[in-house]
Amino acid sequence: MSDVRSALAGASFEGIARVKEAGLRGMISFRGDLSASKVKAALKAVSGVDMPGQRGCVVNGESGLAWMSPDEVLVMVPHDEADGAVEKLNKALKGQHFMAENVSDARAVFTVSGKHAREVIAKLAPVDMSGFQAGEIRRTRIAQVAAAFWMHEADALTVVCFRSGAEYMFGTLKIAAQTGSEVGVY
Amino acid sequence: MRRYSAFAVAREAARFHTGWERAWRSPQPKKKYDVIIVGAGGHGLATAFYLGKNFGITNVAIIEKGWLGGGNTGRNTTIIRSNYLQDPSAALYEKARSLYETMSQDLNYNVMFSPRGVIMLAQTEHEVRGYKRTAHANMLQGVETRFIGPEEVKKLVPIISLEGPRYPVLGGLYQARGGTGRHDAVAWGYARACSDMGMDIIQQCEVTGVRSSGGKVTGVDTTKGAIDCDKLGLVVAGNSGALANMAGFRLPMESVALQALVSEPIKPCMDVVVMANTVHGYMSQSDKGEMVIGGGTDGFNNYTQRGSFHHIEETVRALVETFPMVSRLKMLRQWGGIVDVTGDRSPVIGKTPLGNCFINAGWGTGGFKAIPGGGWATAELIAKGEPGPLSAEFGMERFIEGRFIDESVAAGVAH
Amino acid sequence: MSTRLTHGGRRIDRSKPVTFSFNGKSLKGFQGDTLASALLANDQMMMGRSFKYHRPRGVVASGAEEPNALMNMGEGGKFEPNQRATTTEVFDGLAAKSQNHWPNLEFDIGVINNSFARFLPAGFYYKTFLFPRFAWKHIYEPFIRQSAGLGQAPKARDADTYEHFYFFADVAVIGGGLAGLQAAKTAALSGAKVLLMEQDPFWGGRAAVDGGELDGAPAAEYVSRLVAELEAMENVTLRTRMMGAGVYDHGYLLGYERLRDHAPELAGPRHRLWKIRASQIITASGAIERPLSFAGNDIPGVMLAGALRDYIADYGVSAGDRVVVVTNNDDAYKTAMAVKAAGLDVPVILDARAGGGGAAADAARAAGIRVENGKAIAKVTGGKRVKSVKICAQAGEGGVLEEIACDAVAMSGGWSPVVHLWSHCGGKLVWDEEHAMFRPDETRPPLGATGEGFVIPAGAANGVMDMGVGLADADHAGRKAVEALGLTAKAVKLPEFEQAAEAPLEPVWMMPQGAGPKLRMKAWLDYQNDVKVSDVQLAAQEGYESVEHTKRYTTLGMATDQGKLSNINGLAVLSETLGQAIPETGTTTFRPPYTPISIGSIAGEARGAVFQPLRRTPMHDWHEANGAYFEPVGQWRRAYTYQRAGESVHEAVNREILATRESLGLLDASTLGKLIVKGPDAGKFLDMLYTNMMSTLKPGKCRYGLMCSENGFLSDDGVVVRLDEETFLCHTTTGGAERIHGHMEEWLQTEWWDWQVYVTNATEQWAQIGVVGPNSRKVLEKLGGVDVSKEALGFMEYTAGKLGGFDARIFRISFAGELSYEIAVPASQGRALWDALFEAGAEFNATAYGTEAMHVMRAEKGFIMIGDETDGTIIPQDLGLSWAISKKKEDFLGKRAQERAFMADPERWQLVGLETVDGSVIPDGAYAVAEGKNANGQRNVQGRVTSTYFSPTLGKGIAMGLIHKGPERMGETVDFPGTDGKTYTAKIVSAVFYDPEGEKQNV
Amino acid sequence: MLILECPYCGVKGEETEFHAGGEAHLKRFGPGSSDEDFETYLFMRENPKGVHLERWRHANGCGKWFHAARCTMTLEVFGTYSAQTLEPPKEIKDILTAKRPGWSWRNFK
Repeated sequence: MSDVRSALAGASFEGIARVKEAGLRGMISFRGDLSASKVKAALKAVSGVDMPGQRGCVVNGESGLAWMSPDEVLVMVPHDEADGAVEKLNKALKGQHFMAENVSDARAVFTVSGKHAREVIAKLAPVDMSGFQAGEIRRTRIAQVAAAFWMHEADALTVVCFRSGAEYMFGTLKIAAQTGSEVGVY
Repeated sequence: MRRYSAFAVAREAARFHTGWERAWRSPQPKKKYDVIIVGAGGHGLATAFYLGKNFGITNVAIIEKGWLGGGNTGRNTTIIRSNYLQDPSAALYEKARSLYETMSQDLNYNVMFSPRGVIMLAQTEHEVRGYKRTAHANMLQGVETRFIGPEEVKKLVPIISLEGPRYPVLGGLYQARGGTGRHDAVAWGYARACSDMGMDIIQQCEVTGVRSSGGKVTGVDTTKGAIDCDKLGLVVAGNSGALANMAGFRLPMESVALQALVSEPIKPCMDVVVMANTVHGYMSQSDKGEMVIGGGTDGFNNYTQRGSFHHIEETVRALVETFPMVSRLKMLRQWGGIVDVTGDRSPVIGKTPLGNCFINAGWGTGGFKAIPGGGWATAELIAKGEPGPLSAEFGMERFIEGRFIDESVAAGVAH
Repeated sequence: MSTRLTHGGRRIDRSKPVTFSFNGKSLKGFQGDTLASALLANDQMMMGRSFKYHRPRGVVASGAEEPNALMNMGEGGKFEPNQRATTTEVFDGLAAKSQNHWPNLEFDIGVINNSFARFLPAGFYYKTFLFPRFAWKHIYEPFIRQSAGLGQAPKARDADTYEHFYFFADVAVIGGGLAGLQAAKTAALSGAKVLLMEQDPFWGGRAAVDGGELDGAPAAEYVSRLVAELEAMENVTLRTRMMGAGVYDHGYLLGYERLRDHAPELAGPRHRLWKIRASQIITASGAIERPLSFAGNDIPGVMLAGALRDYIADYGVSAGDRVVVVTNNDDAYKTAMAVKAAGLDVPVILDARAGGGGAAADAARAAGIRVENGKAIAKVTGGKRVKSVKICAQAGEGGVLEEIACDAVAMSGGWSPVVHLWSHCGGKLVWDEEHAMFRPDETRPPLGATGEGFVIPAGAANGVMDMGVGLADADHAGRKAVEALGLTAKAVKLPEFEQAAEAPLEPVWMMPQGAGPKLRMKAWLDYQNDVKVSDVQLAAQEGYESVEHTKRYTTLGMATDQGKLSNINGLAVLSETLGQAIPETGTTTFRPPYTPISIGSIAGEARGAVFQPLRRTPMHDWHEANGAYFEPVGQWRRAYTYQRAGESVHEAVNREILATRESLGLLDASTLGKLIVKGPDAGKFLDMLYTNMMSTLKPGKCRYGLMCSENGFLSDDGVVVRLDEETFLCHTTTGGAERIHGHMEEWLQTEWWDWQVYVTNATEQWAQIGVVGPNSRKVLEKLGGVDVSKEALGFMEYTAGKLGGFDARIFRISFAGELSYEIAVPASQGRALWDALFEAGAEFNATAYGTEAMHVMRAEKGFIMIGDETDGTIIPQDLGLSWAISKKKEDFLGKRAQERAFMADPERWQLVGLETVDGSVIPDGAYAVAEGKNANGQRNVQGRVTSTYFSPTLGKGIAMGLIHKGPERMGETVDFPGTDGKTYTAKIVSAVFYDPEGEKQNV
Repeated sequence: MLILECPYCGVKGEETEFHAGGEAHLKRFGPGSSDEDFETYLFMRENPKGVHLERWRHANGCGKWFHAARCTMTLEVFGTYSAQTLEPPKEIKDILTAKRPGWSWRNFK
């Protein structure tokens, strides 16, 4: 498919931190028995990583797994491989009760980076960012919309929200990152 | 009762106001009364007042665990309007509004009813249709309202922003004879009049039990002893559930916190009351100059009279968007009250499983504006033992029959 | 006169002069000045007018408790009324104007109220203005409103930005005085994560002014050492210019940080509202001095003793050359000494205590100051400035013994702990007889999430007034906090401190004790609201006995200072009048915020474009670029219609309808909810959720379904598609997607948790486009790739495939009554498909249509619309939808409810079509009248219109409505009176106005 | 502003992450039930001053519904527990008994 578009075509902003729309990511919402070995194996096969524990998040480049709830995990793969991955899962788990839905295009992804990145998030999300570490995914709200985020490297966070809210998310992140708004606690 | 007037004030001034008598007596309870009203808030006092005025029943005690008018009557945002959609509500609230018109004179106490006008903003096409429907209903109900366009809204409320980037103002439902009143004065005025009729207002007296036999109430136990009565009226917003438990029945209600706030006082800048329901906030300016601001209720059962701050935040956001200038004002004070909310968010005025026990409750966020009407209807109910036309539809049996009085029409905007 | 001293002023930097203006007059101050100190330095003692009587008022305090010196500050988008001069730092270009007077501060018409003060006692307005009735609204109230109010209303849109910040701490300490610093140190050394906030720009609170020596160093120096220590600690966060605004349940604390008020030229947010969660909160918020109630205690020049010495010590400003000190405690002697030390005169210290003061008094006498015990002020003379004080015996009724000329009076009635933050969340108080003050009752603290206390008072805020003991108390608070966290508190060495012995305070609530009415009418309790001793006594006399009644009747404590100076004095007077002890009277409720906080900071970032989330479909940009007139639908904005140049909204809608009916219309239907329901029990589950039978739906087929709430009312509708044996796709309304998804999860998780069903909200995965009209098939065939012929894809069927290279799901469904398809493609492809359809559809005059055209077309077909035909009180049976209610099913959500008496009532209004006899359009929301009136005098009605439009297809008005026994009354006419005065007579007809046989959609 | 701990994802979040869902442990009455039972099920609500059992959803989080035991007078949260149960588990009852001796809620004690 030629003309595929992410919500904001990679828009970015530079303030006390760098805010950038990260473009399309392959994302699959998987519901099922996360403790079943068959399920673990199938998910590893498509994501290349082991099943994370509660609120765990293992990301390796464009692929990875993020624990979303006791019966839901977010599977990440390159965008154009998402449908294929769903088919693989359907094949591998045929006969089991589970659900694998490609939700790649229902999402918008941002990165917030720089030494004040934590502060930018802490202005919008009711989360203690002082202790927040790589390897954890936090589902919460950012300003007035549901969102999830994790650290993909030191001082750099990946933020995921619904695609329709991309412009709102970008707008609030820009305000939180505005020049002269350093808090100076992280 | 010594009448109040400018002349009386002048006369008293001459002797440094040493001659003013008590506004109401503070008697000890008698052994027995024809009627006991539990709750000396607006509705309780109004009920007692109309029992006396309309039915000549004056052997009445109004029992209050705290101070009269100290509950929601003194905690609300004092809005008075009757532009309701459903017939039963429109009748009740319009009765109340019309009684407010003459209340200062009827009570010889200035309750400062200020018919400055109330506008409910329409900010979606759906709301426009909804309010036009209300305007048509009101016309047939004898309630004076009309749907006005954005230009007229702006003329009435110069500080409003019509072109919010999110919810442009498309018009509004305007009730010119709606407005505000001085909430404390309503309770004090009724109390003074009741006391003057010989009724006993017993403050600092908590009901600890309801005594009954053979399905009838015989009296109440209180922290000031047992008091007998022929009829009992429960009018205790925020505590209805507890009282009902004592009387041995349940109510289709939950108690939640409702919050409000005021800004610092400023010179007059807004003459009408504006309610913006799409964004959940309403605002008026008190005679002292404060912007009086209210919003929605908290989501969970709560008796603390403290709400959660994010509701204040939501309300404030809505008003900053609707009236950008308030952003430069400061919040002086925030507070909360406890309101009883029913299954259809309309009040209950009706009988209870106990033959001679009656209840007035479940006003949710709409209690103050209804005080005289609620009192009028409840007095009729208690005096006759049967609901009159005003309260006929407000009995609890409606929840069994599935006959609701739903003012929140619009199950959710949809296309 | 008040003036700048040649030396002193630890806060000001004399090398950095600043220029500011007051009432247009250009004045000079120094960096570090507050507006109040700078005005005093310029001999501007009078700073405002009171609320009720418009009396001239000067500054009384030096901090947050100031009731009088309130200013209109700034210009345009940065204007703000009621700014406290005592907490406003001066900066170059600051522009302040005094308030509540006309035409000007010096000469004010409103002061006329003052001459009539005697006729305007507490609550006078409840007793007057009763006649004539109309006059209240038209004459009295406007006058009262004009003379009331304080600052001007802002006009321009706020030019500043604001933000929030979520912060989590083990221990939050409010107040950066000595006690707060010490408590923070103790907690931090024991390993707790500590946040310490101070509302002032400076640390140390009163210590630096009143301090003496700690560990042999001046208090100020000790403070800087302490601050340095804390700054060096990893686990400590220090913030100045940040006020603890409110304490809320579960350790929620609001910190109000003023970032730019003192430096408006810098970039960045003006205020930051900290939303803090703290396991333990230490309130080290200090104490506030109480005025004394004597006649004329509000005349400019009468100040709190502590404030007067603050101005000398902190700003090198003297309030007057001759300062009379009047007190009931030893603390005020410090002021006398400070005045003396500044080289100014203290003609007399009036100590109301018969026994007088202790060591402090001796020191004063030794310094050559005249000290009079048992003496009081009978009256202060002067108008806009203190001229003299008349002295009398405190024990007497005010017989004047002597008059002493002076230009300032320093008064002290003792100190009250700042218990506000302790009390916000339910902390209780005890009355401390010895010090005549309410202090926190540590046995009854506010309770947190765990049911344990979470607020600990420290130092003066805990009623511990002397510094040495205060430090120990602060250390104790710090230890208590860390122990509550389960840490072990480390021992901290406290500094050596020499505490001077003080003689006990003697409460003085009225001065002189026997003052008569004349004097009481001139003795102010609440300066800003003009409440006097006589007013409180009148309230008590009239039966307004509860402190809440008195407050509301007199407005005591309801001003912008919320009674910081007046509450204790007021309720003491009330208690005396009622002849009861002060604790019996109790206090009014303390509510947040501690001092007023900007409404802008509460709104935070949520204004303008990001006031609320605005959801956008992949085609939203196109809509904006093509003249869309939007309407909000939930959080979305959908195109209501697309206006072309010169077109009215109405014309645009008609054009879109005709183009669609004649050839080809395109609708952005992406906002429709799309829920995937999968699992062995999916069919059974949907049978419970929908009134229809869904389990029998064959894969590849579509079925229109209705959902009801458990209370029986119609809540949503949409087309359900069975994608495969185990998987359903449920379309919901635009507003319904999240609601219905939540509804499904709720039932699955809380009622039928053993059923094997998973639900995912795939709404935004798919961009969905309605391809509608006689040429819809042609345009899809042009794109190619999928066979959409009648044979291959019949009405209410579904297929998937590569449509013109797009990964498409194709549903052959129709909401407009034409041949039509809905095409869903991944959102990332949505815009491309939209463009491709216009390109391919050009030859068919492909026309984008909006929600209004959709509405009209569905109404022409008699299809209901959730939110129009339904309003939360409607059941499917009302809408002639019984065909969609399965009779075979034993149960579904809403079934039992619909069996209730009122819902099964045959008298319920039923849906029909309505056609005006003259072709006109029935107004929105009109009711059909019936004969007579009901018991409440309301006109009887027999129905109402639910949807009403002009149909361009039929060239006349059409409508749907609910009419009493409607379906049985076909052909009858009913009357709809409009608010426009006209009556619309309409015939009851079938609701299907267009293509009743359904031939057009089934080709 | 409450803090609640979601028993499913272990997050201790502030109230704004959650959605209050009203009275817990409702027994559904469907077709065939009496008018009184049905009315009670839909409208007659526990509204105690003190211990209350209620439902919450971690709406801005893992999306799961759960139960909370809370005091309506002090807002103390005694504990949260699974939504997939017909009555509070023993450990919750024990906490309630320890903290509010003699507590009762509907038919639970």
